[in-house]
Order: sequence, then structure tokens, then C-alpha cells
Amino acid sequence: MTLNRLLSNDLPRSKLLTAVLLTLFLLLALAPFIAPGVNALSVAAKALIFIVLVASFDLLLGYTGIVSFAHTMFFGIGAYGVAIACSRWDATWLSLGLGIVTALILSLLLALAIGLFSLRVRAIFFAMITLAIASAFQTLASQLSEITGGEDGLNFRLPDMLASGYMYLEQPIFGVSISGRFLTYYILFFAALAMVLALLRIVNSPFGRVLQAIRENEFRAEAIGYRVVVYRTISSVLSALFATMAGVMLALWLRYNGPDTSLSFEIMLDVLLIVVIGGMGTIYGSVIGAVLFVIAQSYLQDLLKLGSDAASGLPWLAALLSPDRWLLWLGVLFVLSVYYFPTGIVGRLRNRAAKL
Amino acid sequence: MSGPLLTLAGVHTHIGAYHILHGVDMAVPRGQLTMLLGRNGAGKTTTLRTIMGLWRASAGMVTFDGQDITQFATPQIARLKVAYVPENMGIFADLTVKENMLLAATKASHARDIDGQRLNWIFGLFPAVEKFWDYPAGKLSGGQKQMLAVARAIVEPRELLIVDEPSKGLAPSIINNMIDAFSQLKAGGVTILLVEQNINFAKRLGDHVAVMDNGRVVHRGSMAAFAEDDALQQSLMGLTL
Amino acid sequence: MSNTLTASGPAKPAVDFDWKPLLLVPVLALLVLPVIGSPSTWLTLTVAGLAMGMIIFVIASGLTLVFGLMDVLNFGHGVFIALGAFVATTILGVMPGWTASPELWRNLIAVFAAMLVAMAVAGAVGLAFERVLVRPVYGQHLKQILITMGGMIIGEELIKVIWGPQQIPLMLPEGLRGAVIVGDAAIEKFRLLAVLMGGLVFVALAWVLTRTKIGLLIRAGVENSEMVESLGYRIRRLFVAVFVVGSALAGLGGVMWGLYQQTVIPQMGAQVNILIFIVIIIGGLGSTGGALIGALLVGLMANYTGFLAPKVALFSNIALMVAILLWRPRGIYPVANR
Amino acid sequence: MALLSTTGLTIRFGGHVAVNAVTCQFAPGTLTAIVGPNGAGKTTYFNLISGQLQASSGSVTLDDVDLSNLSASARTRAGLGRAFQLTNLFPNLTVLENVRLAVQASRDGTHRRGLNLWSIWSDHRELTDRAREILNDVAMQDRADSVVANLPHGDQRKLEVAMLMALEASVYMFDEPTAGMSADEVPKVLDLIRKLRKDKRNTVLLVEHKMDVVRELADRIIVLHNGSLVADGDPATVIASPIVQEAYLGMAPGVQTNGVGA
Repeated sequence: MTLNRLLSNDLPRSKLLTAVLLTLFLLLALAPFIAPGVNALSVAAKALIFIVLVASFDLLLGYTGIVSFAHTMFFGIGAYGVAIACSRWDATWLSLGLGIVTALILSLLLALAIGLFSLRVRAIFFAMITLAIASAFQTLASQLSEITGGEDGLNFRLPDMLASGYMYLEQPIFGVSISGRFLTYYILFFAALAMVLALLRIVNSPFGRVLQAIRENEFRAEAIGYRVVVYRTISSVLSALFATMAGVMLALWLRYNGPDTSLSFEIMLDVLLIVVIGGMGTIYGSVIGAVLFVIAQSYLQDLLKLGSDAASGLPWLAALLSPDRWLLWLGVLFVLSVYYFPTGIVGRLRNRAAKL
Repeated sequence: MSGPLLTLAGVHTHIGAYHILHGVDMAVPRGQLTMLLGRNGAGKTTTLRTIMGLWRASAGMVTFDGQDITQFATPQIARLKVAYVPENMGIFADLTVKENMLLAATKASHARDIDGQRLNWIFGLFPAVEKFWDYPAGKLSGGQKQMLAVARAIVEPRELLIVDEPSKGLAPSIINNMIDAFSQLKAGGVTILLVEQNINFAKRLGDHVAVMDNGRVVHRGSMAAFAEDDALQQSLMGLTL
Repeated sequence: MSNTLTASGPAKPAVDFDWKPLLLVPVLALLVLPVIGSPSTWLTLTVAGLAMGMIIFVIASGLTLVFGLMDVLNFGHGVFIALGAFVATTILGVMPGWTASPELWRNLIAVFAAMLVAMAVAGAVGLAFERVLVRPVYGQHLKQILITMGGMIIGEELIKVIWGPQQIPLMLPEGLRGAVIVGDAAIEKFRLLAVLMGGLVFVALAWVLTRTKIGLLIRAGVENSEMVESLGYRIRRLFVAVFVVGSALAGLGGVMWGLYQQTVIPQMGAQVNILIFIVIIIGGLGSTGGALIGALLVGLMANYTGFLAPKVALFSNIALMVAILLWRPRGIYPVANR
Repeated sequence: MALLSTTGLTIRFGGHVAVNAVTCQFAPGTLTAIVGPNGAGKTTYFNLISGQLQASSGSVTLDDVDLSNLSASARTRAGLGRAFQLTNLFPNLTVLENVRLAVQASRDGTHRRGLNLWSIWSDHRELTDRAREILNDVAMQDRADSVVANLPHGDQRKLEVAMLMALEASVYMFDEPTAGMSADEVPKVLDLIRKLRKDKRNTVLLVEHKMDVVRELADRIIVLHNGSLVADGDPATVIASPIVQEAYLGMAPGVQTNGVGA
């Protein structure tokens, strides 16, 4: 019952889906113990970051029906907020906090400005306009090198308690040293958990239902008395704030930020792909999609390299299978999933469960 | 060849989730004027759009001149010399009257290629078309647009002319023009299918009548008999006050 | 009914051409003159801006018609730009005798050959793009955005497979290098050629659109494609033709853009795409004349701010778009029924 | 005392006057049918009242509040409920969710609940209970969990009425509520509309072609023709009036259409 409430009465509604989600939850919760290696833990941390980033985008795309290409801009603002604060000031909790708050305020204002401006123009312009704004922002970030470190980005230190050299216990537990790194991972884990549950709550609130109504039939939502513009704008702002927090998580983990790490258009494409493959308008889809994607990205490139080596007799095939052409296969996967898999993994599993 | 020019047999049409036509059966005899009457929402416009291939019949068959055209695309149907004037008239507001006419003349690539004799005859029927030849069509009044829409439909010889509510929103004098034009066309051997709500207009023109209700044709017969029978009109159309 | 058209006597067409937007370009150019100060710098920048604007127009014209005619939002248009530019590197690469020749006519033939091949290739790929990616998602905007975006990623990666992922120089032929000196201002020769080419494309497009039956069909189709079909024309076929021509023009624009920048990279399509979107939003979706004015404004703005405040160059174009949309929310020349 | 009134309501499209200076009052507890030939401006008049179109001139007042400059959604919040000629629902949500969205938007201040981000929707029992009550009223309780897109047309029309009932408006506007319905479905919808009138504070406006329906339901008829109000009165008088016979049945030359009733 409490679990039910924690999930805002929005249960997975499919046994298989429940099993998958439970497995992912345990994997991520125990990642430092299951896979103590530096690389494996980074994969898990990246999955946590993407879960939040994608789930926040789902609020916009899946629930409100808005296509925005400016989502990584807010992700970048979160990461830069932490990076700039911690590299300019001392590595204290105060600077970290100030960085986060400033980033959230900036995201809020920007999202509000974009939302209010888009009132003036037709809905189909929104995707194009956000694309232009995101691109301009990325250029700006790499050019204002005094502040952002330009193309090189910023390396910075965090409070000592989060450093990998900071040991909380002298002896490792189950072979895992309880370091600042360990603590950072669990901060990310619980932050991600809390934010996913919060998003689940928002989409299942009276507000969330109005968003769905707007997605389904904007005209009618307006006609029964909802101010569509207000709801859309709030949805954009919330989605931007969560994306900013995902950026904060990224910076906490990497202790570095640069334009390619958090602002690149490729990340935006990844987010789109994950949300489509996972299942738009489900939140759970973001969780499954993000984990699958991060694992694929980390290990499939190795697989491609194997294929490429095996095909070395055929130069063109080898070129197609080169790990550098990872994005090519991503693109193909993307197109195929939009055509043949429009409800995504979660949609498929739920349909199957409903038919049984 | 005898027999009806156009027939519909058991035609069903769905628009999205909505089932609009529930098995329409009707025949449009050659060289005569058939009126399709009925209340709003009875399915008249959907029937015309299904004939034109703008909506696809989900069941049943449409034949034209003995040929099954149910699966034909709209342009293919138009090229069988079927002209269609939709309810909103389909005027290209950004183009001039001349350009609107030129578009309908499928064989002409310039206005000067349009059959001059036919054009003069059209100018005689609808003087406004000549008068506003170089105007953007969007500037015309509603009645003038309706005249242009019909003029456009007959700029080339047609076998079948399908018009959705030609009298809608027209002043009485223009209605007389319309009636005159349709009579002349019919005299020239054109088969005409009109949707109407205006019974008086229908009475003055129609040879045959088909009345629709709830997505079906519920009455077929001669216009003369229908016009005589007030009770029938009332029961079918609910129009008599 | 109508108060203007009921007067008797021969009616003359009302002259109500919307001329205000035409003033935008000269007004913008004159407004920045005092800011820049030096007239010769201003002239150089203005010519550069017009050249860039013309190139952008060549690319944008196809996209705006594709949108207008079939309501298709193509986010993959940029891939044809990059494709055209890379094809040009190959063609100019196999014609060293022609590009290095001191004779201008040989240079020009090399450039035109590169343009023609680039257009042919981009047009052919455009045909495949329309068939495979766009056709299944007619009428579904969300899917169109996603699918064509996916198409652009695939195209960009395939370009990397064929030409490699790195930046490739695209050198101007001998005779087109250097500048013409007008007073104190140096005007690069290629920019003059770009203005000329852009002008030719505009005139050709305008001629086709206003003087031919095909153009009439396109304009009518942008307004009401269903009625065009009811008159017996196959609008889909027309649309495919427009898509192919639009892709070919993007390929042509790509060659010009590459020569203008003198280098090409696989990502150039995505970069230019953003400018193109700004242009067609400013111009009014579906309007060729609007696209021309929008492109010239964007080209000028990019060059002026590139000189005055290079770091905010792209933002200046967004600001321009915002200003125009506040003035006319549907763009400079909104098309009826859209 | 009029609940709703329009004063000199006019809209022009280009040179065409679609609704011409229509002045009319609607008292509480009445059901007025608006009739007229196709193209007479009935739906346009509706759109002007409900705010889907902005008038060129003239005003709309509800309970002495001028609505003329308000958006459609603000007018709904002020108490104008409107159903549409073409079915206009949230197709991928369930029947219950559709009605609950309307209950949530209803007039007693609860539309603000839409801005509640932090409660679980299904916890709002009072919304669900009210929605189920309304579904009971329209005899659709067993359809509550069906997805709207899969409903037969008649049920979608009934749901349209149910959503309007849920709004608890003071003025209910129906644009051909029985269009495209099979004969056995029509009486059900008419019963629903009758129910709405039970509360005497309400006003119902109805655009309708079917004269049998109008006769059965309306206690007043107004006739629009070419955008102008040409007749107004109780059904018997209006139906008997020759000018209406002409206007409605056909436009024989000589019909005077200007200035009557306006």
C-alpha cells in the first residue's frame, strides 16, 4: 500500500515490466558492491544521470506533447552551475549549493522566457526555435572561455567528503572501500530515485492529467476552461528544473564539465532515442531506456569493433561497423523504433499484459 | 450507353473513429439532375467526398460509367471528367480569378489556351468572373466566390458535375443565376448531382431526388412527386415548419 | 457584401502589395552604418552578408515549399547541404587542371560542373529520402520531426563513412580567389558570384512559380492541396518533384556554402539547418518571397554582428526572429490557410 | 432578468457579414432553439458567444459581467459551457478520465485543482464520485474504463453531454447534439438535455436542424437568416410566421431580411 502510494498509484501494470524494473533497481542500488570497478561504477552513475534527464524530457514530450530541442541546454546549465561555482570559489558545500541554486534560477528564467515567447507563435515553430536557441547557447558556452573554460571546459574540486581519497571506514566492506566516491554514488542514486518518484507524482497529479488532456486535444482542454498556456509553461519550467538537477548530478560525478559533455546535440539525440525506445508518456520507459542505452553505449562499441575487425577484408563494411560510426546505427535504430515500435518497451509490455 | 452514370452500392465510410455512411445505395441517371437532400449530419457531404475519393469507402462499391472507381485516387476520378465543388468552394484565395480558372482547365498552360467560346458562355452566365478576372479570388464576396467555383468546375466539358450546396448563403438574384446555369448545363448533356438544404431551390431544378438520413439513403424518387408530397417532405427532412 | 467590389464598370485589380517587409533589408543595412563607422568596412560586410543571405536563400527555398505544399516538417534538410559540399570536393578534386588554370572560364566550368553533379546527387538522395522516410509519416508532425532528424543523423554518418569524419578544404579555383577593390572596400570575387547565383535562382523560382502552370499548381497546392487533387492533378507527384528540386537546391547551396567557408565538415548540415529554420520562420512557412527577405536579413545580421560582437552572432539572429515574430506572429508573408 | 445577453453582436470576414448586429436576451430556466438555413450564421453566433471567435463589434454579457474581451477558456470559467458539433474529446483517455477532467475544471473554484502538482489524482475521491454520478445519469457507468477512441459514435455524443454537465455551467450551449445519431439514440440525448434544465437557474441554447427535436424541447425559437435575427418568439408563433416559412424553406425573391428583430 505504501509502495503503491510511493509510486503515486501508477503501477507498472505488467508482471514482466515489474520484474525488469525491480532488477534494474537492485542492480543500481547495489552497483558499488556488484561491480566495484571504476568503469562499471561510472556506467551505473551515468545511467542514474540519464534516467533523470530522460524522465524530465518525458514530462515534456510524452505527457505534454511538446517537442523541445533545448533540453540539453538546461542539463548544461546545471553542470556549469556546479563547475563554475566550484572552480571559482573554494571547494566547499556552500559554493556547491550556491552553484546549484543559481543554475536552477537561470533555468527557471530561461524556460519561462521561452515558454512565454512561444505563446506568440504557432506550436510547430517550437521545435525549430528551441533548436536554434540550444545551438546558440552551446556556441556561447564555448566562446565565453573566461567563465566557462571554453572548449576545454572546467576541471574542479568538490568538498573533500566527496573525494575518492576520503575514507569513511578503514576497512572495506565486502571488498568495497567506503570512500567519498562511494558516498557520491549513493547521493546520485537517492537523488535519482527521489526525482523519478517526484516526476511520477507530478504526472499522476491533477496537473499531470491536464497535461495529458492538452496533449490529446488542446482545443478541448482550453474549451473546458484550462488555460493551456499556463500549463504548458509550468510543464516546460518543471522539465527544465529536473534537467538542471541531472546536470548537477553529472558535474558531481565527473568533476569536470565542458560543452561536449553536457551541451552537445548528440546528447539531445540520445535523450530522444531513449524516450522513444523506452516508451513515451510512461516515466518507467525512461528508466528502462536509459539503463539499456548506457549499457549499449558502453559495451556495444566494443562489439562494433569486433565486427569491424572481422570485416577487415571488406573495407566498406569495416568502415560501416567502425566504433566511430556508432551514431549511424543509433540513427537506424531510432528511425526503426519510431516506425515499428512507437509505444516503446513499456507500451509493448503493458499491451501484452492487458491482452493476457 | 444507357443505365445510370454513377452508382453507389452499399457504401460505408469511416472518418477516423467515426462511422458516417452506413450503406449508401443510389444511382445518378445520365443527363439529368439529381438532388441529394437531407438534414445536417445526414452524410450528404461525406457521400460526395467518398464519390470523389477524398475519403475512402470502407465497404461497398462506387461505379462511374460502368467502371468500378471505388479504389481510384481523387485525380484519377477527376480525369474521368468529374468536377467537384466542395461546400467551402475550394477557391484559391491567393490566386487571381484567372489563375483559378486556368487551374481547372487541365489542358491549358496559359489563360489564352482556354477555349474562348466556352469562356464567353461562362462569362455570360457569371458576369462577375469576367469583371474580376485579374483580382485575387480571396477578395470576392461569398456569392461571387460561389459563381467562380461553379465557373471553374465547367471551364472544360464535364460528364458529371458534383456541387455541395450551391445555394448556401446566396442572395436571391444570384440563386436565379445558378438555376439558369445548371439548366443550361443539363441541356448540354451534363449529368449533375447537387446536395441541397434549400427545398425551393431543389424543387425548381431537380429531376430526381434522394434523401439521406443517418448515413443511408431513405427515399428515392422523382422530384415532382417529392415536391407534391408535403407529408413526405416533413417526415424525411423535418423541414416544414 | 464586399464594399470594394460592387461598383459597376470594369474592375481593376487592387494594388495592395505588402511592401513593408521589403524595407527591412535596406533599413537594417543603413541602421548599422553609423555603428560600424567606416563605410568601406560596411560595404565589405554588406556584400558578404548579401552573399551569405543568397546562399541561405538557395537552401531555404526548397524547404519552405516542401512545408507549404505537404505540411511536412523536414528536419533533415541539412544533410543535402553537406552532401552537396562533399560531392563538390570530389569533383573539384578530379579537375585540378581546370581549377588551377589561370583562365577564368575554365575555373567557372569546374565550379559549375561541381554544382551540377552536387545537385544531381542531392536530388537523387532526396528522392530516396522522401520515399523511405517522409512518405510513411505524412500528416504526423511529431513523427516527421523524429524521423527526419534520424534521417539526418544517418546521412551525416554515411558522409563520414565515404569522405571521412575530418574537415576537408574546399579551395576556390584560381580565378575566383582574391577581391575586387571598390574605393577602400575589398569585395571578394566569390561573394559577387554567390550574389549572382542566388539572384538567378530567385528569378528562376519566381518565374516558375508565377509564370508557369507547374508553379501555379505549387502555389495552389500550398493553399489547398485537396482541391488541386479534385481538379485532376496528382499532388503527391508534384510534391515529390518539389522535394527533389528542394534537395537539389540544398545541394547547390551546400557547394556555395563550402566555397564561401573554404572548408567542409560533415556537421555543416546541422549548423546551417539552424539558420535555415530561422529564415523560414521569419519568412512565413511556405513563402518564397519571405524566405528571400529572411535569408538576406539573417546573412546581413550574421556578418554585422560577426564584426561587432562575434560571440553573440547566433543570438543576434534569434533576436531578429523574436523581433519579427512579435511584429508578425506568422512570419513576414504568411500564406493563406496556413 | 436576462442571464445571458448579446448586444449588437457582429462579425465580418473580409467583406462578408456572417453575424449581423444580433441583440438577444436569454432568461434563466429557458431553453432556446436557434434555427435557420445552412450558412445563416448559427454556429458563428455560437462561436462569438463562447469566445472561439472574437466579435468585430457588440458585446456578450453573463450575469451582468461583460465577457467580450475574455478568451474561450475564461468564458468557460465564468460559466459558459459548450458542446461541439463535431465530437471533440480526449481520445486516448478513458471515459471516466474525460469526465473527471471536466469535473476538475468545474466552476466552483475547483479548476484551480489543475494546478495541484503534488497530490495523487486518484485520491481525489470527490472528483471520481461526481464523475461516476454523472456517468450514471447518462447511463454510461459500465463504460467508465473504456478508452474513448473505441466508443461507438452515439456514446461519444453522450459523453460530450456528460462533460458539459460536469462543468456545472450556468449556460449550456449545444450545437446539433443529435447530428449523425441513430434514431434510437436521439431520445437518450434529449433526455439528458432536459435534465440540465431541471435546475431553474440554467439557460440552455440549442442549434438544431431537426424540427421535431426543436418542437419537443424548446420554449422559445429564434431564427437567424443571412446573419441577422429575423424572428423570435414561442415555437407556435414563430412556426406560423410567414416570414420564417420563407426564410427557412427557401429564398424566394422579395424576402425582406434586414432589420427584423435586430
